[in-house]
Formats: sequence, C-alpha cells, structure tokens
Amino acid sequence: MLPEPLRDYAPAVALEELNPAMIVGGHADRGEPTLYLNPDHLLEACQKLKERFAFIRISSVTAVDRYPEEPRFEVVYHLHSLENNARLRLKCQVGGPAPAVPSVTSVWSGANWYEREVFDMFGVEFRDHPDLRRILMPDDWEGHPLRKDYPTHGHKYSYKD
Amino acid sequence: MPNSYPEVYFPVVVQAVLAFVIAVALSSLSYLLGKRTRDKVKDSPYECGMVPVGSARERFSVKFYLVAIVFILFDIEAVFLYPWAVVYRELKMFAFVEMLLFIALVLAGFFYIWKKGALNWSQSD
Amino acid sequence: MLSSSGVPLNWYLLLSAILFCIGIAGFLYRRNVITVFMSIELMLNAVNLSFVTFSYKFQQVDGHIFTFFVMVVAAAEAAVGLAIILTVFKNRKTLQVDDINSLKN
Amino acid sequence: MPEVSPEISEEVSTAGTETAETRKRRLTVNMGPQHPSTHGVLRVVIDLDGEVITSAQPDIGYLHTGIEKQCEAINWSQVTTLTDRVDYLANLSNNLVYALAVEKLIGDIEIPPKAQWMRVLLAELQRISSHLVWLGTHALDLGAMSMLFYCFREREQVLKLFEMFSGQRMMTSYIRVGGLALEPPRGWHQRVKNFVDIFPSRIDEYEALLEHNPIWLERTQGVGYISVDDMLAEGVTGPMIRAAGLPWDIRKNEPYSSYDKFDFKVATRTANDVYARYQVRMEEMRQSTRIIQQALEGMPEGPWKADYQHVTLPDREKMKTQMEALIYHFKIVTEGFRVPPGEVYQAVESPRGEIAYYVVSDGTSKPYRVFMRTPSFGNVQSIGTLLKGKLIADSIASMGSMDFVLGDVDR
Amino acid sequence: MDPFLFLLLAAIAVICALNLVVQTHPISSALSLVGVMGSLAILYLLLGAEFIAAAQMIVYAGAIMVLFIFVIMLLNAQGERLTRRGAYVKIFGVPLMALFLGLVAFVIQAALPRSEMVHFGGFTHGGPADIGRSLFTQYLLPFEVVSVLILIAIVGAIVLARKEID
Amino acid sequence: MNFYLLTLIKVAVVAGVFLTALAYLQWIERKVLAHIQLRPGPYRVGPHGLLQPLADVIKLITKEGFIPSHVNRFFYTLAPVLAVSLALVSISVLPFGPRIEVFGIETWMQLTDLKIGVLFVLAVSAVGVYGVALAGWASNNKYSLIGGLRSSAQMISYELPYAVAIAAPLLLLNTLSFREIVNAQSGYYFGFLPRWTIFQGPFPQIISFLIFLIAGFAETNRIPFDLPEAENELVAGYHTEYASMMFASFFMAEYANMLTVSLVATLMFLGGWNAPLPLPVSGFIPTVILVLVAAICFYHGAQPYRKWDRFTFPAAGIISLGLAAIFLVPILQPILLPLFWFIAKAGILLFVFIWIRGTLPRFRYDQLMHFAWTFLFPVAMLNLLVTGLMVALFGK
Repeated sequence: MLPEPLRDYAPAVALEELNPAMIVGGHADRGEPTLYLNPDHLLEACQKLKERFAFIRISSVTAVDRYPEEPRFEVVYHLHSLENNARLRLKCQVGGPAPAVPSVTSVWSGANWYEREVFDMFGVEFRDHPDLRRILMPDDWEGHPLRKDYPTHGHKYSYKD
Repeated sequence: MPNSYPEVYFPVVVQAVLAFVIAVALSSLSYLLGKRTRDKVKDSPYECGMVPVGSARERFSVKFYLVAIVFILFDIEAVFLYPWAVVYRELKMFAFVEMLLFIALVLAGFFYIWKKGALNWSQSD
Repeated sequence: MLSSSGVPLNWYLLLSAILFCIGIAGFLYRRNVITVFMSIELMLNAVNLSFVTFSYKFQQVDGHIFTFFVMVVAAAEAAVGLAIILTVFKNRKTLQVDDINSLKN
Repeated sequence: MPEVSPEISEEVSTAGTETAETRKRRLTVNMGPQHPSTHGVLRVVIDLDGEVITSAQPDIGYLHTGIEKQCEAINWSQVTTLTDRVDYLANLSNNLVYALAVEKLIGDIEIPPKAQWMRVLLAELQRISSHLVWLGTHALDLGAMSMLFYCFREREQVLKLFEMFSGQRMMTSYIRVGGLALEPPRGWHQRVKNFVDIFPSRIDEYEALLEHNPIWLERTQGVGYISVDDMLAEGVTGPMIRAAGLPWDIRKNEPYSSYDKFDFKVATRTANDVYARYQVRMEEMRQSTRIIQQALEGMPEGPWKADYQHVTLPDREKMKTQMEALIYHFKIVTEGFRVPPGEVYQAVESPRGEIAYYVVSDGTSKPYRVFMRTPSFGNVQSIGTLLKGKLIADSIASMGSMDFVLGDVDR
Repeated sequence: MDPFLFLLLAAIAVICALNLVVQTHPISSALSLVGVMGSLAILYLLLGAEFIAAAQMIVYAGAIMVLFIFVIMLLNAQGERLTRRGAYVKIFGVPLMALFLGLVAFVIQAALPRSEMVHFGGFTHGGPADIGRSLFTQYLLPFEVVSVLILIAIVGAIVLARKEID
Repeated sequence: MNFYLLTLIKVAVVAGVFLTALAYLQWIERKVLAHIQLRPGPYRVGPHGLLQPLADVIKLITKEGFIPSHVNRFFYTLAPVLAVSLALVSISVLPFGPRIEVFGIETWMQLTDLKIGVLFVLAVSAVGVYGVALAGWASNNKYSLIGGLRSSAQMISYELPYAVAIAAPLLLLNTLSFREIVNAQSGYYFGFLPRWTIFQGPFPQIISFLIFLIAGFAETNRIPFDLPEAENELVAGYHTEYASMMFASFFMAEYANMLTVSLVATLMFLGGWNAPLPLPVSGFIPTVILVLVAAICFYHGAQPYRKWDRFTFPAAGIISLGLAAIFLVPILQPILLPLFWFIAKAGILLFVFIWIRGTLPRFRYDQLMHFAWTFLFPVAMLNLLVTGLMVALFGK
C-alpha cells in the first residue's frame, strides 16, 4: 500500500500497479518525493521510470549509513527528468554483513562512477557492475571511510608506500 | 683577400671547431659543476608521475615513413633547382622548358601521393 | 701554410677501395636487412669518391654529374628498397636476411 | 660507442622474433597525474592505435580530501568553509547551494530580498571569474599564451571585489545559512558597476583575438563531439550540454534565490564541439554581466540576513541590549544551530553545470550526511566516451572544453 | 696541411665504416654511415667538388639517412642475432677480402703515376654554375630521365608502403 | 695583415657578438612577450632585468647535469652537442655588411664567402634533423620518442617549401654566394624603390618571402609550429628527459636557428645591408630614430613608473643620443650605416617571430603536416614556375 502523500504521485502509482511488492515505503518531505524500493525489484522499477516517466538522467547515486540501525545502509538515487522538469529520489535499504544491491548501470551508464564511489566509501556491493573497484581511495585501502563506525581521523596515521 | 680554396674555407673550419667546442663545453659544464644526487625515482623515465607502462621502443605510424619517402624524392628535385637557378640567365627559356618538364613529372608523382591520401594525417591508418 | 705538398691521387682511390671492401664485408656478414642495405649505400659512396677523384684528375666536371646521378638513384633505391623491407617485415615479422631468403613463405 | 642498458640488451636477445602481440601498434600513454595540462592531478590512461585513441580511462582520487566525512564531524555553519574548498574556482556557488539546502531543511526561514539579490550577483561574478580561468587556460593549452594573461587581468578585478567584501580572494565563505556573512563595504557596488561597465568590451577583445584566428577555429571547430544522449547518460551537465543545443539551465528550470526575477537568456549552441562550448561560455559571461547589472539596479533595501534567531547570529546592537540575543549568539557560536530532521536535495547551476547537495539531518547541530553531487565528477566520467576514436592531438582540446576542477571531482 | 686533413678524414671515414659493419644496433650503424658521408663530403670539397659536397650533405645525410632512421624507429628494429653462416664466411671471407683489396691497390698503384698530387683548390670548376651548365646542356637527357625515375620511385614506394597502411 | 690572424679575430668577434645576441634575444623575447601580456617581464636582475641572461646561464650550468640511466648515453649526450654546433656553424657564411676599411686593413664584414653559401646553409639545416631525432630516440621515453619523430617529420616536411622558396629569388639573382646576392639587390627603381628581391622585377618575390618565413617558423619549432615541444599532450617532446644545460642547449640551438633564419631572410629577400632609401636621405634615418628613442626615454624618465626608471630611462636616452651623434660622423658612416640597416631588418623579423608567439595558438599535428604538404609546398612550386616564366620572358 502506498503511503499517504504519494497516493496521487503518478510514478509511484504506476510502479505500484506494475508490482505491489516493488514499493516498500515513501514520503514527500519538503516537496521532494521519495520512494523506498525493494532491492530485488530495483532494476525493474528503474527501467519503468526511465521509459515511462522520462527520468533519463541519473543525477547521482549515494548512500547514507544509519548505523547502528539495521538495515544499515540506504542507497539513494536521484533521478531527473528534463522533459517534465521533475526530480525523484529512490532509496534502497540494505544491511547485513555483505550489503549488496543490483547495479543500475544497465539503465543509466552514468551511475558507474557513483556506484563505485558508494562501494568505495560505504562498502556496498553493486551486483553486475561492469568495473567495481575503488575510485577515490587507493586500491589497497582498508575500510570504508564514510561508514559511521569509521573514525574521522582514519584508522591509521601513516600511508602505505 | 682570400682567393684560394684553402683560404675561403679556413674560416668555416675555425667556426665549426669553435661551435663544437662551445657545444661540448655547454653540455659538459653543468655535468662538471652541478651537484649530483641519484635515486631510483629520479632515474626512471618520465611518465607523468606513474610507473611506466610498456617499453618506449614501440613502433609508430607508417605516415612518418611516407613523409620521409616523399621528402627524399622532392629534396632531390629541390637540389636540382640550385644549379638550374644559377645558370638560368644564360639559358633562359630553354632552361625553363627543361625544368618545367622535370617538375611536371615529379609533381605528377606528388599529386598521385596526394590522391592516395598519404598526406592526410588526420585519417586513421 | 695551407698550400702545402698535397696528397697523392692514389690515396683517394685507395680510400675508395677500402670503403668499398668494408661495404662488401657488411653486405656479406650482416644479417639485418637494413644494415645490409646500408652497406650497399656505403659501396655507392665509395664509388662516388672514385668518380670525384677522377673528375679531379681529368679536370672535368663529368665525374661530379655522375656522382649526382648516383645520389639520385641511391635516393630512389632507398625509397623503394625500404618500402619493400617494410612490406616484407609486415609479412614475415623479421628483419633477418636468412629468414626472408625465399619469395614465398 | 653506445652502452647498452640492461633493458635494451634483453631485447637484443629476442630481436627478430617478434610475435603477433608485439606487432600491434598499440601504445599505452599515461596522461597525468603529473602532466602540464590536465589542470590538476587527473590521470588518464590512453591506449593509442597510431594517433587514434582506442580507449581512455580517467583515474581520479589524487585530490581526495574526505570533505564529506569531515562535514559530519563539524556543525552546520562550519561546513560552509569546507564547501569553499570543493570547487575552488566556484566557491560561492558551493556556498550558495549549501545554504539553500540547509535553509530548505530548516523550512520556515525567510531570506530577505537583498540577500537573495546579493547571492545572485555574487554567483554571477563567480561565474565570470570561473569562465575566465577556463578561457585563459584553455587557450593556453592550445598555445595562445597571451590569452591567459588577458583573462587573468579581468579575473583579478573580480577577485579584488571578493577580497573587498570578505577579506578573502578565493575561499570567501560569504554566503551563509540564513543570508550573507557581512554587509558589503561602502563603495563596493560602485566597484562592481565599474567592472561590469567595462567587461563586455573585454569580452569583445577576447573574441577579436580568438574568433578571427584561423588556427583557433581549426583547433576547436568540429573537435570533441559527444552526442547529447551520451552526455545525459554519463551525467554531463552545464555548458557542455548547452553547447549541444539543450537549453537546460537550472537557473531557468528550477529557479532558486529569485533567479526568476531576472531577465537573462540561456546560452545555447548546436554545433556540440569545442568551439560551441567556447561560444556558450562567452555568451554566459555576457548574460552574467546583464544579470549583475540588473541586480545592481534593482538591489532592494533591507537586511542582508534573515531575522531568525535560532540560526543567524544576532546584530551587534541587539547583543548589547538584549539578554536573549546574547544567549542565542552564545549557543550558535559554541554549539551551532539545530536543524530539523529530514533530507533535502538542492541543485544549483554552477559555472561547470549541475551542482547539487544532498543533505540529511538527524535533528542535531551537526549534519548527518552531506553528499555533494559535483558537476566535474559527471563530466570527467564522460572522458572515456568523449575521447574514444578521436585523435590524441585533440585530447587536450576536448578535455579542456569540459572545464573540470579536480577538487570538484575528488572532494 | 692537405695530407693531414686527408688522413684525418680518411681515418674517420674508415673507422665509421668499420663501425657500421661491427655495430649490432641498426641506429648505431646508420649514424656511423652518416659519419662516413660527412667525412666524404669534406673529401669531395678537398677535391674541388663544392656542389657535390653540399648535395652529399643535403641528399645523402639529410634525406636518405633520415629515411633509414625513420624506418629503424618505425620497425623498432633491434640488434640482430648471429647466424650459423657467419662462421665460415668469417674464415674464408676475410682473407679473400684482403686479397681483393691488395689486388685493387696494386692496380691503382700500377695504373696511375704516383707523382700526381691533389691540392685543395687544384680544381675549381665544381661550383653550382659549372654543374648547372653541364647538366642542362650536355647531360640534358639523363636529367629528364631522372624525373621519370623519381616518378617511378614515388609511385613504387607509395604502392608498397600503402600495403602496410591498408 | 696576416689573413689567418685576421680570420681568427673575425671569428672571435662574430662568435662573441652572436652568443651575446643569443643571450639577449632571450631577454628581448621575454620582455616583448611580457609587454604583450601586460606584465613587466624580467625586472629584478640588473636594471630592467638586463643581467637576467647571465643569471640564467649561471643557474643552468650549476644545475645538476643529470643523465638518467635508462638512456643511451652516447647518443643522449651527442644530440644537444650536435644541435648547438650545427646551429652555430651557419653564421660563418653569412655577411653582415660590405667591404670596409678599418685601420688601413681592408676586409669584408663576413667570415667567408662561399660559392655555395646558400647550399651550405641548407645542408647544415638538413643535418640539423639528427639532433632532434637522436634526442628523441636516445631518451628511451615514449613522449621523447613520439616528440622526436614528430619533430623530425615536421622539420623535413618544411624543409621542402623552405628550399623551394629560396630557389625562386635565385632565378633573379643567379648566384649562390650571399655577397653577390646582396650586391645584386643594390640600387633603386625610380630613384626610391629598392631593388630588393621582394620588390625586384620582373616578378617580386613576396610570396617566396612569406613561404620562407612560415617554413622558417616551422624549421625552428616556433609557435604556431612548436608541436615538438608542445607542453600539452607530449609533455615536453623530445627534451622531456633532458635537464640543466643540456636541456637549455636545445633552446640555444632554437634561438640560434631563429637568428640564422632571420639573417638569411634579410639577405635573400630584404636586400641585406642596402638602405631602403637612396643615400642622402637614408643617412639621417638612424640618427632621427635614435633621437626619437632618446626623447621617449627622457619622457618616461621624467614620469617614472617604477622607482629606478628615474635613472635607467635617462641613461638609455643619453646612450641613444650618443649613438645618434656617432651615426653622423662621416668616417664611420660607411661602416655603421650598412650594419644599422642589416640589424634593423633582421631585428624586425625577430620581432615578428616573438610577436607571433605572443598572439597565435598552435596547430594540431595533422593540420601542420597537411599545411606543409598540401598548401605551402604546391604554392612554393607554383611561385617558382611563375618566377621562372617571368624571368625567361622579361628578364634581362
């Protein structure tokens, strides 16, 4: 069942019609519609949103660490439709010892680096990502800096050479 | 005044020796005067700060070779122009026609190359 | 000071002969097509020296003209010869003379 | 005679036995991170076939300073100074987007018109200075050395204006949550006016130097094409996309900070090459000048920051007379203000394209998460697509036309 | 002065020529050949062949050898490996070569009067004007034939090299 | 006086002047570029940075002469030596002025005059390719190798239009000796138009002159043809692996070549030391110019922009006035006037070199090669044929 503020929101309604299990929640806080999606149906939903509602741009992919809550990570997608001048936020909640969501690079190739960044910073795996490796941190870096349990000053004071 | 060959060419020899000495001196001076330190990173080939990938001895576009070929053949033509130019006043129209024939044939080759696209560098090979 | 005794004409011809022989040696010994080719150029140069020397002996300019033509031929030869080497290298992937002694693979 | 280094002698033994592998004319060239014209520590690994690029892989992270992580450790107002350091050529745009995002989170705060007008004016000045840096360095990359100095002459004036109001030339931190940091000093508006009065003629000067120059045209026209679809897919924004004919400008499409009250045109070109990008930026500078003129003429009177005691610092006068104001001042300075929980995604048109901050608050005085969607990140991502199949000689011109800032990429 | 110059240049030429044969890397060989050509050019000058000396530098050293170096760089030619044939060529070749050289030297000594000396400046008609006059009157036909030769060479070289391109 | 002693003195003088000129050419270039770019340029070492070249040389020779171990040492060191020595040799056949008499010794203002002077210059520049190709190859670095290869390909490509552009005026002059070339350009048409080859009938060689200059820019690797050392995609081209004075050697060679090209252009096309106007008028021009320079200096000295200008500008003004006076001494005029015109013409060409560097962007490599082969060379050939036809039809 769609949450109250999204009852009239066309994309949400369409997704709900397509598969009721797709949307697990949502809100429209401060005029920004947000849909919580089931990670299993993420790709399907994204495909639909891109084709039907012209969300041809993925503005960004990022994540929020809700540590110590579980599921711990929210992977956040910001979609943008130039045609309708509209933005939409999607969220996938994942947790567990090896958090993983499907990669949306097959829908928007531009998600590539953003997903790598999330992988780098949060340690969330993206299944079927073409080139999932660290992007900002050195390849041999240990840990994922943007996790809440990663101290601000880092685990080590010296760099490996 | 210098008239004989040795006298005419003597200054050239002196200048050449001097130029060589200057060149060697310049190159060796900093080798002699400058301080010397060596380390592994400094000694490695410049590769924008990364460890070099592959060998520098790679082969290159055949275009360079084509240019060299074309250059050789036209350079000969150019060398023929000088004795021609020097005796031009004596022979006038005769020399002109001769050279016209010569150049026409060589230029035919030039346009052949041009048409073949050997001079087109932007095209991928 | 500079207008001294001069050099026997023979010396020039001898030098030419020595260079020619070295050219032959290179031609026979070397296995790299390009070096072999350069040995040929060396022989041509040796011959040119003889031409110019004879031109001096007979006080005529003809030897120079011959030399000039030899240069032209050498240039044409180099252009075509190196093109052949390029093509051969493309097909056989080697510059060793021994490996390219047959017309067919 | 020549000594043979170990590496070479090793090859000697295998000479003449070249395999099909080595025969390929492939060449891998590293461009960067220490390279004179990657404008920062960007590394691009380029595979060449002769002169043609078969693949180009940008490699980033050399300037990664963990700004997003740091944001979570300091309070809301301190973050402003970090936003300056993200895109160091367009710091006011970063200040602005952060301020807008936090204000949207706070919700009921109202920014007085004068502050809004000032924000627009500053953002446009910033755009001019950023585009000037681009123009100068891009021309320098293509060998036109003098352009750099001409552009920096004007940029210097803009930086002087910045210094005049904030005491800083680059890291101004001037746009704060709730308004501005300070009131601009007396005479500042006149100085801005003097600048915008002469600036259009200076743009003409640049154009006279470049647009009638056949070499410049040869080097830029028809170079660096990338299709609109590719650009949208890869996340390219800003002048790049406008040069392909798509009139997408966040200032028009999702107006913020009263941009809807200003009259300006979105610069577009259709050629979609380096030259079109150059033209778009030139046109944008002209439009920015127009906006600044309008902002100067219509500058409203009134306060320069919101009267919202939970967030903005109280006036000096009030602090001296009212106990309550003093307490708020103390609280804001020591602990920082609190922001209601929630999340917000705010986009702004920076000189380089769409800059958007995704800010999450958990109700405390520190941000829970600040994500910076920076334009250069998306633009650099597309380098692989942009360069593929192009000439190596055009790589600098093509990459330069993107106008990326590595601080903006790596954050 | 003349003998000194001659001996110096001859020594350079011979050493460079030997180096050409001895060096394993083609680039070293090619540069040795440039050295031979340079010293020959000066020897031409001593024989009064001013124009030929300049042409030698421009055509031979400045063009033909550049082409050689380009090809060596282009093919990334390396030093060569020695082959089995080298051995017996060495055993028989060197004495035969020496024999041939001795024979030639004998013939030269016998055929030409030893007293004939070369002075720098002994022949002054090797300037461009003399060459030009001779070339454009007496040797007119060869001159025109040369252009045909060049045309054929251009076409041939391009046809051959284009194969590499296509 | 002994011919050989005289020659040694002349070589010493010419080398001294030439090397100083090279050092100061660098200074002038930096100053001119700086003023084009609205900045003062070298200003710290000596008045107006006049001692900057000296400081540069000291800095360069005391830097570490570093030879990386991955290079081919012999060719790596040979390359800059070759580049510099070849660049300095050409000057021996270029004349600077007519026959003069100093202290009763009659001599030419020239080291020597060869029958094949023009060919000598061409031969030297043809061999100059080796410096570049060797540097690129011996450095054992990708950028160097590509840079060296490109650079040598560029040099040989522009060698052709260069050579053909020289051949065209030779049809009018019929000599390869520089001295005779200049002599053949003396005199005036209608009493005022100089008979320089760019004005000489029956076919003025303006096109040749332009082609020669353009090809000269490319031969010396100057903007817009400075691809070999382009500081973008190839880092620094063939001298990427070079350091200290060896690195500077290539630049020295470049400046020497630039000077040579300007001098050859002056001799071949601009009438060498011949004055642009007949004598009684042209004799006063240097004085007038120098007096004007002095006036400008005094004006700026009176309104100093920087502290030291109060002293340096008037000093320069006084020197100019002194020179102006010297130019009026009748005995010195036959020596100084030709020198003045020669230096003035070459100086203008050098200024053009610098001016263009301050103004133009650089070509892309394929555009550059395309330009040489499909525009410059055909035009040069056409110009040569037209010249030949005109001379054959209307020549004396």
